[in-house]
Amino acid sequence: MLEVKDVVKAFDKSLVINGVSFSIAENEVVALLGPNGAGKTTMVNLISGHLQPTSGKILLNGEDITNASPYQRIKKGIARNFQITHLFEDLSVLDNVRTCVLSNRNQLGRFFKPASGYKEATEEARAILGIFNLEQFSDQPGSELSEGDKKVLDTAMTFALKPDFLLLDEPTSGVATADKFKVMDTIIDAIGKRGTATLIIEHDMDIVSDYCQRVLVLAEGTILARGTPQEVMDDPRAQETLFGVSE
Amino acid sequence: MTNYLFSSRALGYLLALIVLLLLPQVLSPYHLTLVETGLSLAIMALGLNLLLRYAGVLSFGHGAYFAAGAYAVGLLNMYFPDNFSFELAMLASLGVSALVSALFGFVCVRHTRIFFSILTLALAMLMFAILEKAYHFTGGSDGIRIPLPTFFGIELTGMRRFQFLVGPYYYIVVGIFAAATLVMLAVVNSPFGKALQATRDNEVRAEMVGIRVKRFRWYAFVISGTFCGLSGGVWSFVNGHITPEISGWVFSGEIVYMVLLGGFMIFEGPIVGAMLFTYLRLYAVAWTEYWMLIVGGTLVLLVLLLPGGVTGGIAGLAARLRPGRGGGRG
Amino acid sequence: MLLKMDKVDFFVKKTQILRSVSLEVTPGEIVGLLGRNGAGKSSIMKSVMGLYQPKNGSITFLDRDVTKDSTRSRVLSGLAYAPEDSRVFPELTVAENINLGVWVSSDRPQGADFHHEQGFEIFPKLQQLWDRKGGTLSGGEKKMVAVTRALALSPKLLLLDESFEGLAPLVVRHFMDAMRRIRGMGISIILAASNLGNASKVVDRAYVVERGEILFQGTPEQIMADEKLTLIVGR
Amino acid sequence: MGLIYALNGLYFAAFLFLTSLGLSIILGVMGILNLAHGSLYAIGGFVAAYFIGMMTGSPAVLMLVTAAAAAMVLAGAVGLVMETTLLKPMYKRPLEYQLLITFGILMLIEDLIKLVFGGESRYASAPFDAMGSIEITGHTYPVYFLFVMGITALAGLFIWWLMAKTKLGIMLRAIEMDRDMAQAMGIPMRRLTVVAFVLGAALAGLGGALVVPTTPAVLGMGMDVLIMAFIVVVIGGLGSLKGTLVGSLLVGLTRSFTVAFYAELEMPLLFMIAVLILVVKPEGLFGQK
Amino acid sequence: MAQKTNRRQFLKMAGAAGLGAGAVSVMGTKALAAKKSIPKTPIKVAAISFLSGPAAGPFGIPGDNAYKMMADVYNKQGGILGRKIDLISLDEAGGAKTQVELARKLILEDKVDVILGYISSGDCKAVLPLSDELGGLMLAYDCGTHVLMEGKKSPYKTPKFQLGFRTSAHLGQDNIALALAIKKYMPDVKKIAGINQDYAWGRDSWHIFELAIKKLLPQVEIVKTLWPKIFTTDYTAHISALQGSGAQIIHSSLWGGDAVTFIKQAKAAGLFKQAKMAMSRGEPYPQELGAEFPEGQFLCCAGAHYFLYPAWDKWPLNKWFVSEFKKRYGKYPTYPSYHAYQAITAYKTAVEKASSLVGGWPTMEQTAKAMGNLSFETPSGYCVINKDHNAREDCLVGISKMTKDYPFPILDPQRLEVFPSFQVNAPAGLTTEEWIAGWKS
Repeated sequence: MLEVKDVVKAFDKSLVINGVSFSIAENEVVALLGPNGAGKTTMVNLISGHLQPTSGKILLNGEDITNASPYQRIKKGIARNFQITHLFEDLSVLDNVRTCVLSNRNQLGRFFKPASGYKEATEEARAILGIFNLEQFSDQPGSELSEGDKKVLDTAMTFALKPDFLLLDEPTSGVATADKFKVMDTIIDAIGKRGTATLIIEHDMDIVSDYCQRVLVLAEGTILARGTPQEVMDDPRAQETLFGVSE
Repeated sequence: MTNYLFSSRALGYLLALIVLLLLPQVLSPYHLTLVETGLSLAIMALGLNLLLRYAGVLSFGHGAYFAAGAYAVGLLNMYFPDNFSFELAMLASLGVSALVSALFGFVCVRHTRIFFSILTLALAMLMFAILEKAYHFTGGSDGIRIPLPTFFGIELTGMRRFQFLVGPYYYIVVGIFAAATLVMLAVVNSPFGKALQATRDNEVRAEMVGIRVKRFRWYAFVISGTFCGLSGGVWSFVNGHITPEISGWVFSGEIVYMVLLGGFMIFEGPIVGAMLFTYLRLYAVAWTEYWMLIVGGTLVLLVLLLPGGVTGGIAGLAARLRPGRGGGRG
Repeated sequence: MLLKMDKVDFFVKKTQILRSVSLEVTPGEIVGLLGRNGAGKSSIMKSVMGLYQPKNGSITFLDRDVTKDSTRSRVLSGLAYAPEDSRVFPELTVAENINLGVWVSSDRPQGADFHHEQGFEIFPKLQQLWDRKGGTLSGGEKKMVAVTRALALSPKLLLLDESFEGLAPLVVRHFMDAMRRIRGMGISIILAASNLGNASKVVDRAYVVERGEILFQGTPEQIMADEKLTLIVGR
Repeated sequence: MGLIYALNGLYFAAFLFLTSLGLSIILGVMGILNLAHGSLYAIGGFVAAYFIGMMTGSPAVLMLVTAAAAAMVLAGAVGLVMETTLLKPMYKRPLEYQLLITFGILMLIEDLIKLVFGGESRYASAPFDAMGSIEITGHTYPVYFLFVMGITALAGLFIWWLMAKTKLGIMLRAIEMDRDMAQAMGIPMRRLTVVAFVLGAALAGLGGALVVPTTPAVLGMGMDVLIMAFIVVVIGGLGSLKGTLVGSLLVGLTRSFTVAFYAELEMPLLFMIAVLILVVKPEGLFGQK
Repeated sequence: MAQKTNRRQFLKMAGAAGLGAGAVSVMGTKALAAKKSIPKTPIKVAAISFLSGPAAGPFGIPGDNAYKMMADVYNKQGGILGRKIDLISLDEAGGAKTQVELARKLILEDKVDVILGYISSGDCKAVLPLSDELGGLMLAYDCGTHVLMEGKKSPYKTPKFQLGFRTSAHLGQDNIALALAIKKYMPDVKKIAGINQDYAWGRDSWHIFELAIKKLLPQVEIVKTLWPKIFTTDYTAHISALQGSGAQIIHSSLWGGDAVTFIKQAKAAGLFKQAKMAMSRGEPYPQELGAEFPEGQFLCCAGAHYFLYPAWDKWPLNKWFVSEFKKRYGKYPTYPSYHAYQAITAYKTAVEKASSLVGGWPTMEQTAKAMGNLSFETPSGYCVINKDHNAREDCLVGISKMTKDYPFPILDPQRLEVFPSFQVNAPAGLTTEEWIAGWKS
């Protein structure tokens, strides 16, 4: 589904990403781990198109999207969220999702019929809210949800773009510890229903080991280790990078 | 939704329209002209609010597009007096203001916050300078007289201007106003309107869900400017004479004043504001030479004490009286 | 007790950032605040400084409730803060940046008692940088200025946010020395860090923060002994 | 003649610099575009005209110093009242409220001036006349213009010294650069904000005071100056002192030479420069985003 | 004591003037007049001038002051046909937009008997058509645009407005009179420049002056035309440009603060060493500038409105007006004050004339009819309102000269040029431009 081939990214003279390759298949949930400053955010921006790689290629469904703009990539099926929730806070929960559905259907530039008049889009949006257990909040403004529900809505919006590839940046950051599994259950369930290829940036090993099939460990711009969560946890090099002393 | 047309808002609108249509039976012709002025300015206030409330940017130079619409009518009359029909005049004001706002807007929407406000203000001043400077072409500061037009071939020669204003033209203004309000209501509730609000709420996210933020803001700017142009065109007949002052920054500031006076958080707020401002301003000038103390003082008090404007204040009051239910949403 | 935070909740709009955070600092202590990026360390520090207004809970400094005090009055009573990104004023020289602290603290009843020499003692390199504009400094140099600028406020408690982050190992050692010297001047420190590694060498005690909650408090050794905690803050 | 054109341009630049300096400081430190700035300038003009009128017969410099001092004190006092009562609640409010309240204050001050001073124009040209003219390369040139340029240079130097060298100025610049950090440092924000506003208002007053010997104080005199000051600040960069200086010189010299060689373009050219700069570099020549 | 006598004299005279105006058939209508009753309620007169903004000081307030003074004087005299004048002073603020709304309110809601007003040409153009539209009597008192009452092409239909009048002459006469004066005193002039504000007033003034001077003195070369923005405070650049042009005469329609500022700065820069000003409405400024005002400049008076003309011994009404005004307001009246006098007196005279014809209180239309061809005395001589509803006046151009009697230069009594109205005003039905074009130079 998504393929990253020998991607290098340099800022001025410093190499932030230094020859990274990986691929993620349909229905796969992969975690990207790494200490602060390892280049995770840069990697995400390279995939979403907010940065252009210095060299290397990025393919989606076999198509080269290395030089596509973020907008084109969205239209081709890459969706992402952010570590900090970004909602349309003054719009209703339904409108948050419906806007994304309409965007996916290329119907956002329509001026006259009310958004509620787009029956199919509305039904689709309601269905997505159903999948994410948010239907009871449909008419509330986004700002009035709890943190956990906001995170879920955030993911639901990304999901509504019907992506082939989903980038989730810390989907549970800011969620109370007690709620994090509930939030992840909802998200992973929903993803499972569509079979989207997913890359999750995460540091919470509980989440990684419970929800991700594979793990990539990024350190100083290269992939240091890869494998199942258990394999990576047992890899001493990965252990040192992730949990060890940096001196 | 199916009940969209039968919602309480639709009922309210129907009621308001009936009241407007019955006003000539109860109101003196003079007040009718003021209502007419208020209604035509309300179209502009709605236009400004599309940017302020729904796109989240403040234009301090919307007089430029109002003037574009009004001057389209004026110049049409000046240079093609034989073809001076109302329908052509309206088309001209829509077209010219759309063109001007598309041009100015293209520059403005690349910026937000104070930069946006300053840029719009500077462009309005440029428009003013052009209208006044191009004396040979626009009549300069003396402005242009707007006579009665023909209506789809009907000549109005037998009619005194004032009879026309408080007679047929009143209904035309109400009609155009009602149509404009409905169009704007449709726009803010349309997918485009929602997308616009999405860009206001969170520009980063909006881009991430595939909204072209600048392009959408530009569309909004053009719609907004065209509403102002329509307003200017309709108003030019009410006033009968246009001068470059309507593109100056003071008038542009007054538009913002209207919108805030009515309350910009509620869709209908700007309409109320335009109406109230028309009365406030005129009665202050007619009452005392120190009218600026009244108009300015009202503004200061409004900003300090009633930031939600009149409709916001009423909604807040209503919400307090009915605990447990939120106020209306825009 | 120097500082006591009691059950502090903090919200941004309706999003809860801090959840019932309580912590204490006694005189002469270096206390660690450990947790991942975004765990809430900076929010705790900003709440202590009065830059964030807690919704519930109280903050007591020198046995006085300062929960409602302005940042300025907290600074004058002995709190100082060096933020994560240093925030050195780019158009001011190093001298001016540091003097800001001296000038502010001269508004205290007892006046300012910081001398530039004290700064040079802690960071000798400052002498060379003295007339450079803040904007031209490297990251590490900025951190030095930020710490010294906070010290110039003659504080009793210094809040240092991520003072080690992004520093070369040699410089980190230098900063650790500096911290010990600052403690020697009778100033307590709260040190926020995203991993225990370097911090463990200077802190007496640490709090582990995650998702805006305090998970644990204890000595670095106790934290290292707990596998779950080391997963969060490293070893 | 070229020298004279340049001098004219410099004089206009001095006038612009003086009247936009305060606007620029307030915009920089507070982030508020003060639409009432021109009204503070008008207060300065009327007060100075009043004092000069009272002191008929005194030496020119004494008149000017008294008038300028009185104008600065009064404009500053009005600024003080305005800031502490009306603007203080606005800092946390959205842009539209900030702009509109200064718009409201502008109208209030306009009418207050009329209430206090009456609507008649006030002439105060005694100092201008007393200073006479000198010959420069065969052309007569009024000494008063040179005097204004001198005072403006002094005022500019003073503000530069204040901002660059004094405790007060460095703190103000710290606020301008990074409001949050300045607050975290315990810098007395409230007090300094008031000081900056009063300083800006007093500078507006000084501008008004220095202009009345050349042109009468009339109602509404502030509106036009506001537009000119606005153009300068926009060109130079929001809140940048260097930008204000460069903007003033650019506008002053451009205008002088346009009038000499292609008079029809005098005003449109200035607007065009402003718009062009805004389009290309919306933060102005020296502004920071 | 002396003032009292003056007033008594004046009252007698004003009465005589009223009689004179209505003398057509006083005897015949007297019986009729007695039958129809005249209401006792006061007459509502709205006086609109700039009371805020930069035009308030030079025009609005002197005009408004004269309105107040005359309303007071007429009221003490018994009002108009026994009805007191209830004067409502209003601000000509907010541009044509607000003024149109305000005029509608005054006519339709407040039902004022007459509107005397407007300084700005734009406001006049916008508002005067409302007179016929709404059926309200309107007397434009000061605005100068020559096209207000003229049609686009000659011959045009007169009057343009049945109920709309202008009670002072338009800018055409100022600029034509200036050209005539220049022809008389400097027939050999070669180079003329113009400095006029960059809006309709300045453009129109220059337009007429240029037409007239080229017709009268074909050898003249226009060496520079400058268009400073209105309310400019610094004219140094313009002054240098004028010096560089070598102009001998500089035409200007600058007014108010702009005129004062320009003269002051030009004098200090030595402009008057090489050139003379020809100011189309320069009359008020010697008084404003005092002894600093340069001598030898051509000043036109927007008619023959000057506090020393007609001479007091020959025209006591001017003496009375000037002294009364000076007593009340501490200044000599300037032309806007004379214009205000003309407006309120035109109304009074027309009402009295109409009443004497039809009896009782005349209707608006009857008053308008009476005003359509009215001649009455003013402090400046005779004012005639023509069938095009536009006033005609003689026009005075003087040359400034310092004397020992006043602290400011006056118009040299030896060189007062008064051009009779037929020489400086186009006849009704002919546009000013076409009229000038038809001169045999």
